Amino acid sequence: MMTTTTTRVFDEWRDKSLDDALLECRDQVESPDFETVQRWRDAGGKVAGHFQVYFPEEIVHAAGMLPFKVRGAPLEPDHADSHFGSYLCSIIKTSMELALSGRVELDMFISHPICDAARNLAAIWDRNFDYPCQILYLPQNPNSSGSVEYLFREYDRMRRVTEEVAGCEITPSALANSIAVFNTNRQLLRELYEIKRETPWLIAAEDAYALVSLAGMMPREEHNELLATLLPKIRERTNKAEDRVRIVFEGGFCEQPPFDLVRMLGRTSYLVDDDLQIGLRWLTEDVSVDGDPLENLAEAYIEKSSYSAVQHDLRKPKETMLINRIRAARADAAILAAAKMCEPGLEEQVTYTHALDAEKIAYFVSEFEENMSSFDSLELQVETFVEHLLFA
Amino acid sequence: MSYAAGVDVGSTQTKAVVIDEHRNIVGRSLLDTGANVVKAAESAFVAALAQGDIDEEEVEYVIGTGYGRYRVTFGNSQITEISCHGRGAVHLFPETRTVVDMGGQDTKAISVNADGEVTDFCMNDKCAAGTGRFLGAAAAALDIPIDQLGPVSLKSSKPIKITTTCTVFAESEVLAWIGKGKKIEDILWGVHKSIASRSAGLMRRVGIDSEITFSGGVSRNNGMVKALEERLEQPLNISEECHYMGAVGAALFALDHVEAGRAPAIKTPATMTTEARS
Amino acid sequence: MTITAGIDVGSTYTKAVILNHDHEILGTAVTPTGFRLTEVARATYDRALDDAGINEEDISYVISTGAGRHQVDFKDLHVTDLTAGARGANFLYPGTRTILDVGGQTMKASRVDESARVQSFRLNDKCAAGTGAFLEKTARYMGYSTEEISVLMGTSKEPVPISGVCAVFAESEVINHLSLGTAPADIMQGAVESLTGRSVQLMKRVRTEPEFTLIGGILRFETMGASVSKLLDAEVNVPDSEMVQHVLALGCALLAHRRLEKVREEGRSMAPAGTSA
Amino acid sequence: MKTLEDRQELVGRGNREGAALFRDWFAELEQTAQDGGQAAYVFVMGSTNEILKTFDIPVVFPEITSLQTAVRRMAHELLDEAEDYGYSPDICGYVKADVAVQLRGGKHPMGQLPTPSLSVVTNACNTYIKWGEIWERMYETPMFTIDVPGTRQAGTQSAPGSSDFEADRRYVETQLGELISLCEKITGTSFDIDKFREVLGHANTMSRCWNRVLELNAAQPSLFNAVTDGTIFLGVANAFRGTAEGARYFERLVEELEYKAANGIGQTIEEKYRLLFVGVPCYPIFRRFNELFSEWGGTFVNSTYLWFASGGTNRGYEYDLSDPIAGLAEGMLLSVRDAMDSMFHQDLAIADMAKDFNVDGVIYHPIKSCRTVSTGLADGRRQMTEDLGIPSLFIESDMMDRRVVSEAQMKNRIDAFFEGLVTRRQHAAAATRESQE
Repeated sequence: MMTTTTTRVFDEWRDKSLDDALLECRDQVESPDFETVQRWRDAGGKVAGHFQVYFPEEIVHAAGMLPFKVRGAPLEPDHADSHFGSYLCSIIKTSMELALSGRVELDMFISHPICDAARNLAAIWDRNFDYPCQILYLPQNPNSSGSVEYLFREYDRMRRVTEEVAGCEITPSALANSIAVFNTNRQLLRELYEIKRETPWLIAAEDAYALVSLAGMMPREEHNELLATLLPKIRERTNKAEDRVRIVFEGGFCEQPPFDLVRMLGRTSYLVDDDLQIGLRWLTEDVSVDGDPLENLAEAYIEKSSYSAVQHDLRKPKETMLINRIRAARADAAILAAAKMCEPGLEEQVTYTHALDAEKIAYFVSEFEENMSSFDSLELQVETFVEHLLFA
Repeated sequence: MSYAAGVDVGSTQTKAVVIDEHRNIVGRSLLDTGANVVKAAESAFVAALAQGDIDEEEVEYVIGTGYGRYRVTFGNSQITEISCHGRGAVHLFPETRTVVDMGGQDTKAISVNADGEVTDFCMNDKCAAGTGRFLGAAAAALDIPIDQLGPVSLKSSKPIKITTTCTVFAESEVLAWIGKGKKIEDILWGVHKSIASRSAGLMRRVGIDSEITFSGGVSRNNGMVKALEERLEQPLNISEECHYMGAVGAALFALDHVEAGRAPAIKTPATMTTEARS
Repeated sequence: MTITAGIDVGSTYTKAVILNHDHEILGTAVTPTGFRLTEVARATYDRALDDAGINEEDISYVISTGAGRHQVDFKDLHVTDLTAGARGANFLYPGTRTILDVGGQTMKASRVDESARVQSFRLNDKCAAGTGAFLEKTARYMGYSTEEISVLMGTSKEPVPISGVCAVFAESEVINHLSLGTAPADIMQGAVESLTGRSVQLMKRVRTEPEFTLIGGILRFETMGASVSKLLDAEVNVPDSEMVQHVLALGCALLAHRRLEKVREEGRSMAPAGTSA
Repeated sequence: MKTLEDRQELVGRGNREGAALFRDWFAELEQTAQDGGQAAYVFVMGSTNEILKTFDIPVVFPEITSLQTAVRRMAHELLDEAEDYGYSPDICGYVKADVAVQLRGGKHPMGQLPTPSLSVVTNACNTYIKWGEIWERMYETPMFTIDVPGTRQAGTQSAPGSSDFEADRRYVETQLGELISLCEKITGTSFDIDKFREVLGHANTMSRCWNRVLELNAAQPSLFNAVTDGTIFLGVANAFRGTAEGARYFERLVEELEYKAANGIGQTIEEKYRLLFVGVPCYPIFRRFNELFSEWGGTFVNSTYLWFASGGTNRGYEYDLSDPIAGLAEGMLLSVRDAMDSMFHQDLAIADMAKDFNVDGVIYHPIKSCRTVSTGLADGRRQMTEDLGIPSLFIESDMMDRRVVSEAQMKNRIDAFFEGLVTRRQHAAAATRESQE
């Protein structure tokens, strides 16, 4: 049976005080069991897992499927370990672990060649599961005059694959409707980040992170409702501003830092902007609902999108984009983090440090792993930062 | 009566085993390898002979194994410990199809057939994190004797999740948890679980099929046995000989030569290795 | 007459320094850390007070540092090794711009400005043979105490390369060399030089400037300073063996005075949330 | 009927001439550097040498110049310098060696390298893109990324003519057009379509011969070592693609190998075990690595490296010269896609090789430096074992970084692997004897 968009998978936050509602949100995001996805399946819904960073979720949403952002989990890859070698980032293994251990069941899996490890993932997944495991070749040459037309064709191909899995046709009106739903979501997420930038004392770093992450594991209509209800309550808070260092966290575009790490950062500083789960916030403006929806999505990807270490665009030099992000957030300093073994992330750090040195912006460089258990060295570095100001 | 012997020179301990024509273990010994590898091999061999009250002349063939196998100067040939552990395990437990050996600096997962021939194997490549060595370091940090590691860890009620298993950092990792007020048994059990899960990963790589035999010194640690059994959801073959497994296998290979009375079954190119980077 | 105290709860030893406002050291104490951090901090503090011949009431401000800094229950403030080390090194060598701190478990390089504020810093990643622990292990493996080995190392003719990334694998390199009859002194010096290589690389990553100051437990290996200086091709400040272990505690005591002045100026505590106990 | 002289002249000629061409190539680069001439930095998967040669732009293959520093045993110095500059020990050693060479002003053990006037990268390896960004920042070098969409899912490769394929082909063709205009702008010369056709002709000869060279090695005993000799052939296949010298070299190589096959002249050692190599060679101990196998009578008869590191040109695709740009677009799409498949679906590539090469063992060599090649190997090996049941060995090290190459550790594993092969072959032999008795 087909689920309707009225299927609800996350009610725990409803009719609760803001603090309790946020607690429920954190619990959902922290749990490696992804209950919301399980509930969607129990209601008879189908799930399309899409690996980091960006995926045009509107396409599978329009087919009545749940787009699920595969972003690893803080767990030991007991089953997946034997499918991989050393010298690999954790998210590759734990994402596979979610499927091999049966924590999440998918009806299709899509990855995009964001890096050399991830581009292998679809093939590995395909050898271990019998549902469609596809690579979506998003343009790495967005500067070519042919890129929008090509991407449109690629999205259209993805539409056909999705229709087969969903067992229904994806009509232009359904697509237009999905785009509208996601436009609302993009708007609400932009508001959330405005709160982080302008009044960081109103929301804890880990709460903001949880609210964003939920977008990747529940129907967007429901997520819109969640944000529309909680954001005003957050704005109404009366917490007083503290004398803290304002920090931008860069390096969360793919593997996610552990929840406790974000919490630790939030305890000692204000995390005024970041690239955590940037894929869920990739399109920076509303997508037009007039004309061909797939063309609009393709055009938005090329023309109205954020940046990350894994896309090269002559119009978006990454160091310039980062400095803009820091300035826009009026941050005192930046944390240039990278997941262990993350080739693009680690390579980008070098450019970032050189650029920030030139701009005289304070920063420190660090590596993390999604299931790391001790943050002593990271805490040590953040504290040193704070003391830098403290003893000025 | 004629005998065959195997000498396993490991990174931390050296073991020697002498067997008779009926494959009975008649003499064995174990000592720390120490700095003088050649001497360690000799002493172990002599000690094993003494224990079985056997003259060196009666031993017709000796095979050296372990990382120091080329330093068993009195040996007739060498075979890697991987082949020896497989052979030994199937001799002691005929239904063994998977062997896990936790050594000083590496953990090996070996799959074997009914004849004790190695069909596949995997070892940790990148570093020694999660090997038995970590336990030693943890024991040192907590100042408890190695043989108490298992018993203490089994007292744990709520284990801690430990992800850093780099031996070098074992001390600071463990002390950090102590600092956070955690109980020693919970920390140790966390350590055992973490090592078990890494080992299980290696074993799944070669495939787990029928019985599993746990060889090497760590097999005497009942905490590690329990941790592995929980992780693998099946019992492990363990015996008192497991600690000597490499030497036992080497002795069995040696006996093949005695019986065949011909050239070694496996002729190893006797090129000494020197580290690539030196 | 204001007096402050600095407590450094390191992974191996806990140190305390009592300092008056003329920056004269009134008393010190050192205790092996063990794993009862709160207790050892208190015990060391008391012994330092005895050494100075004063009472706890005479102390106006206490700052703690080191791995166990959070466990010190009588501190007014805790700071990191980097902040404390910068201040301590700057006091001993005012020209210090780059500090290398190699301890048993960690290696830290930092670049500081003329007022001893940390500009940029780098820590060794969680996997590297580049820690003092590796030297200790190697020495112990060859059956020498740290003291004996440092004397011995002076006699090294041609150090052998020890290049393994993993300390445990590197250990088997050591065993390999030993059995090939290499002199322990040469192996040990080889290990020191491999560690030096890693340290200097870490320093380069913070874009070093002279003067260089070397601190940390590693200095128990006396050839370390010379070896770093050789590789950097520059002079390296090395505190004398009496002072070296107290650099961080001293830094804390100095910061405590600085902090008191500020608090008095401002007439309020402005410890940012999360930094004070 | 060949005489002994012919034999001496023929056997080993490919290696001799290959080495000579290699020296010529570096001499050309050094000359270019001295004259301050223009040069393009390109990569082995989708080098677009066909276009650059048409513009007479000398090409630098940083992958090749980097690996040479490892073979010449000085890579570790360069890795240190690049890591001092800020690059992590965990990233590609090729990139770091090149960064250090650039920081040294292009000084390379084989000669002075010209600075890049242009870099052309494809999406076949994401690190190509990160690499191009480095020169972009160092020298403001124009960087052109060519998207070559690969296989979306194993077994679903679109065929020329199908609308999906044509959509991809049009995209590649558009980009090639844009690359050509960029080259015209940089060199100030206009594109010569006839010369281009000529270059494609040479490239076609090379692809045809390269494909033949590899299939000839199915002979028993095998004719050349796929890891050591193969790397020499590979160098010419890349650096001289689309040139008359390159075409002549490969025609003569085919002649040599056909002669060896006809006369049963195998490799220098007696072939006891025929092995497949999967991954990237261990350049820091290049010769020694091979010895560890040859000591046991193991010879490498084929390798996925020769497949992807020649950009898939081993499949022998020949461009349609009537519509050259469209032809190049189609050829590039197919070849680079094949190259990617030989990595991401390496289990299928291996099945393909095992079929014709009568293989006794498969050696997997995943490396720290290259996740493109290495990420799927453990899982691919599981699949291969299940499908083909060929004994295999899995050893991890690196192609550049000697710090993670432990020869003692490798030898231990390799010995154990052969001990298994030997005993099982003996038991099999014994079993057949018994059954005959």
